[in-house]
Amino acid sequence: MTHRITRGVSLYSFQEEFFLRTMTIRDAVAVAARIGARDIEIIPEQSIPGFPHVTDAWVEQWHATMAEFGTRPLAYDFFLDTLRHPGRRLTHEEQVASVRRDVDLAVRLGTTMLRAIISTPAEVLRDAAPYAEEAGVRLLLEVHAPFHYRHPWVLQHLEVMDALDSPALGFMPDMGCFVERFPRVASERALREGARKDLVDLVVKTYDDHGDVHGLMDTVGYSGGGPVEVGLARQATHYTWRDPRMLLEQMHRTHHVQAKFYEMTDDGVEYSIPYDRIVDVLVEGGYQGCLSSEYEGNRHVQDAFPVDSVEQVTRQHAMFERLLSRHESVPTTGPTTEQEG
Amino acid sequence: MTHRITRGVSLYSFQEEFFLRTMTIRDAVAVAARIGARDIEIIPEQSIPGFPHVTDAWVEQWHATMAEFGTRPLAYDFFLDTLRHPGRRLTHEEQVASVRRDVDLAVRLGTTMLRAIISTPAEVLRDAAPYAEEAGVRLLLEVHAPFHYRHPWVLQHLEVMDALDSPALGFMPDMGCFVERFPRVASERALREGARKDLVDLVVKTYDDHGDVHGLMDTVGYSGGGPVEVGLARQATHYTWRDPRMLLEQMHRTHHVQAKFYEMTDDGVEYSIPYDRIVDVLVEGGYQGCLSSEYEGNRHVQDAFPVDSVEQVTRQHAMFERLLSRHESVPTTGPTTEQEG
Amino acid sequence: MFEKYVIVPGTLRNVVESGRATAYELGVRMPYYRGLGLSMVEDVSVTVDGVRAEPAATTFTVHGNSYPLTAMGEVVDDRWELGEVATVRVEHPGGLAAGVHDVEVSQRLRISYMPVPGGGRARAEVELSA
Amino acid sequence: MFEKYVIVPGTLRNVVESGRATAYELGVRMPYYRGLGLSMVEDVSVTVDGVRAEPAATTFTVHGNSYPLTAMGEVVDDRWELGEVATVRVEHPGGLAAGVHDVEVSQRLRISYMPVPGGGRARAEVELSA
Ligand SMILES: [Mn+2]
Ligand SMILES: [Mn+2]
Repeated sequence: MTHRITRGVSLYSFQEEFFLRTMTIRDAVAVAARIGARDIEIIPEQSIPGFPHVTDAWVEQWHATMAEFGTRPLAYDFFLDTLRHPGRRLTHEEQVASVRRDVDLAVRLGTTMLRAIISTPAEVLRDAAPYAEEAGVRLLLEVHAPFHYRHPWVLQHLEVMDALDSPALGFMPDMGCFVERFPRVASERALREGARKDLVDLVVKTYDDHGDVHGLMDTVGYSGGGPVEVGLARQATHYTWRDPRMLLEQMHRTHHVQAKFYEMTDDGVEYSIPYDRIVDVLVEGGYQGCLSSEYEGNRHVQDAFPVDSVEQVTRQHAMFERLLSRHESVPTTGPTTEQEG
Repeated sequence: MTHRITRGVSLYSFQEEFFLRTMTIRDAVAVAARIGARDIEIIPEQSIPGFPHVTDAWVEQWHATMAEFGTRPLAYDFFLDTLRHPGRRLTHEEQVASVRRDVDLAVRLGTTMLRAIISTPAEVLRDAAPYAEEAGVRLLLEVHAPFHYRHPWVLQHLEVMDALDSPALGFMPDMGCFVERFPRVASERALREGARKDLVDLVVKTYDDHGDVHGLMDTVGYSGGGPVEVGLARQATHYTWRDPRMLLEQMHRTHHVQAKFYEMTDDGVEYSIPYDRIVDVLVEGGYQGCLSSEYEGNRHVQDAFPVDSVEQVTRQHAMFERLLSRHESVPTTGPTTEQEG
Repeated sequence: MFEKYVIVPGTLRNVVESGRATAYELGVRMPYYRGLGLSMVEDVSVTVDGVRAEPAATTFTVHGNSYPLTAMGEVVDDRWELGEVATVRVEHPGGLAAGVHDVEVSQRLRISYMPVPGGGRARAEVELSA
Repeated sequence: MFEKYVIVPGTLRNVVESGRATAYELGVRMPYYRGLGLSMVEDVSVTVDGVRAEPAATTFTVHGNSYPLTAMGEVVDDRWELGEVATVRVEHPGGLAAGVHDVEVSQRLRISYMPVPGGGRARAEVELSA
C-alpha cells in the first residue's frame, strides 16, 4: 500500500540532555535533520525559558534554526494548569483563555498541530475551536494510556467533535497505549534498587500475559514486597496494551502521532511496543501525518547509566525507515498545508 | 433441583451495634435464631475482648448461647498481622504459628470453617494445613474482590491445593465479587457530602455499564471533581462485577459462602448483587454449605441515618428463603459433620 | 467508616494536678471493625484549635493500661478493642480554656492486608467538660 | 524521574553576614520534565541531619528572584525552569558545621493533570562547601 507518513521528533525526547544543559535546541534539531526526521514537535514549557513570555528574538532564532537544518515546525504540546492557584480551579473562561494563548504562540512558532493534554475538558476545546480554526491550527487531544476512544472521558470529546464538526478538532494518539510487553528498562531498574527477583518476575509475567493487574499491588504486598516491588506493580497498572487496530476507529480525526518509546534495542526494535503492527495499521488507515519520536526511557536508566537520547532516537528512525519502506511512499507537501479553512 | 444449602449469619453484620455497645453477641445470636439462620460465623478479633487470650468462661458462655438458641458455631474469621512489628514482617514460621493459634481457638469455639484472609500466602496455608486437618477444621481462603480464581495470587493457592490435596484447604468466596450495580448507599452518601450530581452520575453509569473504570478517577479530577467525587470514583475501581458462574470453577473446594451485602431494599432484594442468580448457580453446582450474611452497608449510612443491621439481615434471610424455596431442600446434618479425616 | 464516632463528645477535659491544669485528655475510638494490637497503632494525633500535640507529650490509655504514644510500637500484648474509648492525654501546662474547641484526631493504623495505612481523620467542635 | 539530579553537589554552604553564619543554602532542581509556575510549587523542604527546615525560615530563589517559601502560592508570574538550579536558603543561626551532612529534599508540586502531587524525595550525603 502507499502511504503519506512523515517522520519527526518531539523535543521531549531530549529531556535528559536539556535538563542537564548538555544539548541545546539547535543541537537537537541538527540531530533530527541528520536522521531525516524533518518535523519538529516542541514543548514550549520545557524549551522556552520565561514561558509564556516569548520574545521575538527567540521566535526568530527558532525559525532560523528550522531554515538552517531544513526542518519544519509541526507540533506544540500545551499543558492546562487548571490548579494554577492554590485552593481554586481555573474557571472555564480562564481555561479557554489558556488555550487561546497557546494558539497565539503556536502561530508565532509555525506549529499547526497543538497537543491538547488529556486533562483538557471537552467544553474547553469546544469553545477554543473557533479561535484555532481561524488561526489555521488544530487542537488535538493526546489520547494517552489508560484512555482510548471508547473511554467515558474521550466520549465526551467525541460528542463535541461530532456536534461541532470543526477541522480544528481531532486526536493525537500516544503509542504508549500499545505497550505489549512490560518495559525491560523499568523492571531492570527495580532490580537495581533491590527488588526481589521473584516478585519482579511475577509483575512482568502478569503484564506480559495481559493478565489481571487489578490487585497486583496487593499481591506483591501480601508476598512481602516492599515499596520498590509495590511501585513496580503500580507501574504495571499504568501501562496498557490494546490492539493497535484501535487506531482505525478515529483515523479520520488523527492528524499527528506521538511515537512514545522506552527502549530501542541493539536489534533495532522497540522492546515493548509493536511498531511493525502500528505502522501497518497507520498505512492501512490512510494516515497522513507524522510519526513523532517521544523517547521516555531516560527516567528508567539515568540512575545507573549514561542516557543517550540521540542514539535512541536515531535507532527509532532507522526502524521507522525500515517499516515504512515496506510500503510505497506518496510525495507530500506535508501536513502543514493540508488543513483547509 | 435439590440443594443442601444452609443459612447463617456472620457477626460481622452487627459491627455497628457491637461498636456502639447497643447489642451483645447473645442479642445477635437470638436474632439469627429467630430468622432461621442457624449457622454462626464469628470474628474473634471483633467479638472477644482480650483476644487472643480467651478464657474458658468465655468459651463456656459461647456454647451455652448456642445451645440456648439452637444455633451452631460454624465459621471463624482470622486475620494475619504480618506487619505486627514496626519495621519487619512476620517470618514464615511466625505466620504459620499465627494460623495454628487460630486453629486451636476455632477448635475451642467449635467452628470448623476458618476464613483465611485473602492476604494469607499460599505457603503459609500449605504449612498449616496438616495441623488443621488433624484438628478437623478447614482453612478456606476468602476470595474477595478484586480477586478471582484465575488471579495470579489465587493461582498460587490453587497450585498448593493441587499439590497437597488436603481436605483442610479450600475456598470461601465473598459475594462482593459480584457487584453488578454500583451500591446506591455509597453514591447517595457522596451526594450528602456535597458531591456534584453530574460526576456521581458519571461514576455510577460507568460502573453500571460495566465500562472502563481505569482512568475514572482521572476523568473525575479533570472534570473539576474534588476529594468526595474522586473518592467515589476510587470506590468504583474497588467493586467488581463478574459472572456468578465463576463460582462453578471451584465449587468442589467451596465449603462456605460469605453473603456480603450493602442494601436490602423495601422490595426484599439486594440493590447491587444479583442473589437470585447466585443462589441458582450454587444449587446448580451442588454447593453444600452455608450462606452467611455479611452486612456492610452501615458504613455508608451511619453519617445520616440510624443503622438497623437486624432489619437488613432479616430482609436478606427472607430473600434467601424465597430464593431457596424455588429448589427442593435435602435434609442435612450440616456442614460440621461433612468433613472426613 | 465510623468517622463520626471517633471523637467522643463530653470527654474533652483538663487534667488538674495539685490545683493546676497540666494536660488535657480526650476519649477516642478507632475507626475499624475489629480490635487491633497496639504495636500496629502507628499514630493517634490530637490537634486542638490548630495546634497539633507532640507525640512525646502524648499518652495513650486503654482499659487502665497507659503507654507513651512513642512506645506503642513495642506493645504486642495489649489491644485497642472494637469500639473501645481510649483516653489520649496530652501534656499541656495550663490546660485548655473553657468553651468550645476545634478538635481533630488523625489516626494511622498499620493493617497488614491494606496497601495504605488505615485510620484517617475526624474533626468536631467539642466543648471542654468540667 | 530525575531524582538523582535534585540535590546539586557542591552547593551546600553557609551564608555569612557580618562575619557570622546566619543561614545555610542548597542548590535544588525540580524532578520534572518542564518548567512550572511557582504558584504550583507547594513545598520544597530541606532536611539536614534529620532536622527539617521550617517553611517560615525558608527562602526560594530562581534566576535572581527571591520569595519566602510561604508566599509561593501567589507567584503566578515567575517559573522554576526545566533543570534550573534554585537556591533554597534556610535561616539557621550559627550555620552548619563543617563536614558531610545527610541532606534530604522533599518537594510537592501541584501538577494539574496528576491525581496525586508530583515532586517526591531525594537524599544525599553532601559536604559543606566553603
Ligand atoms: Mn505523549
Ligand atoms: Mn467477606
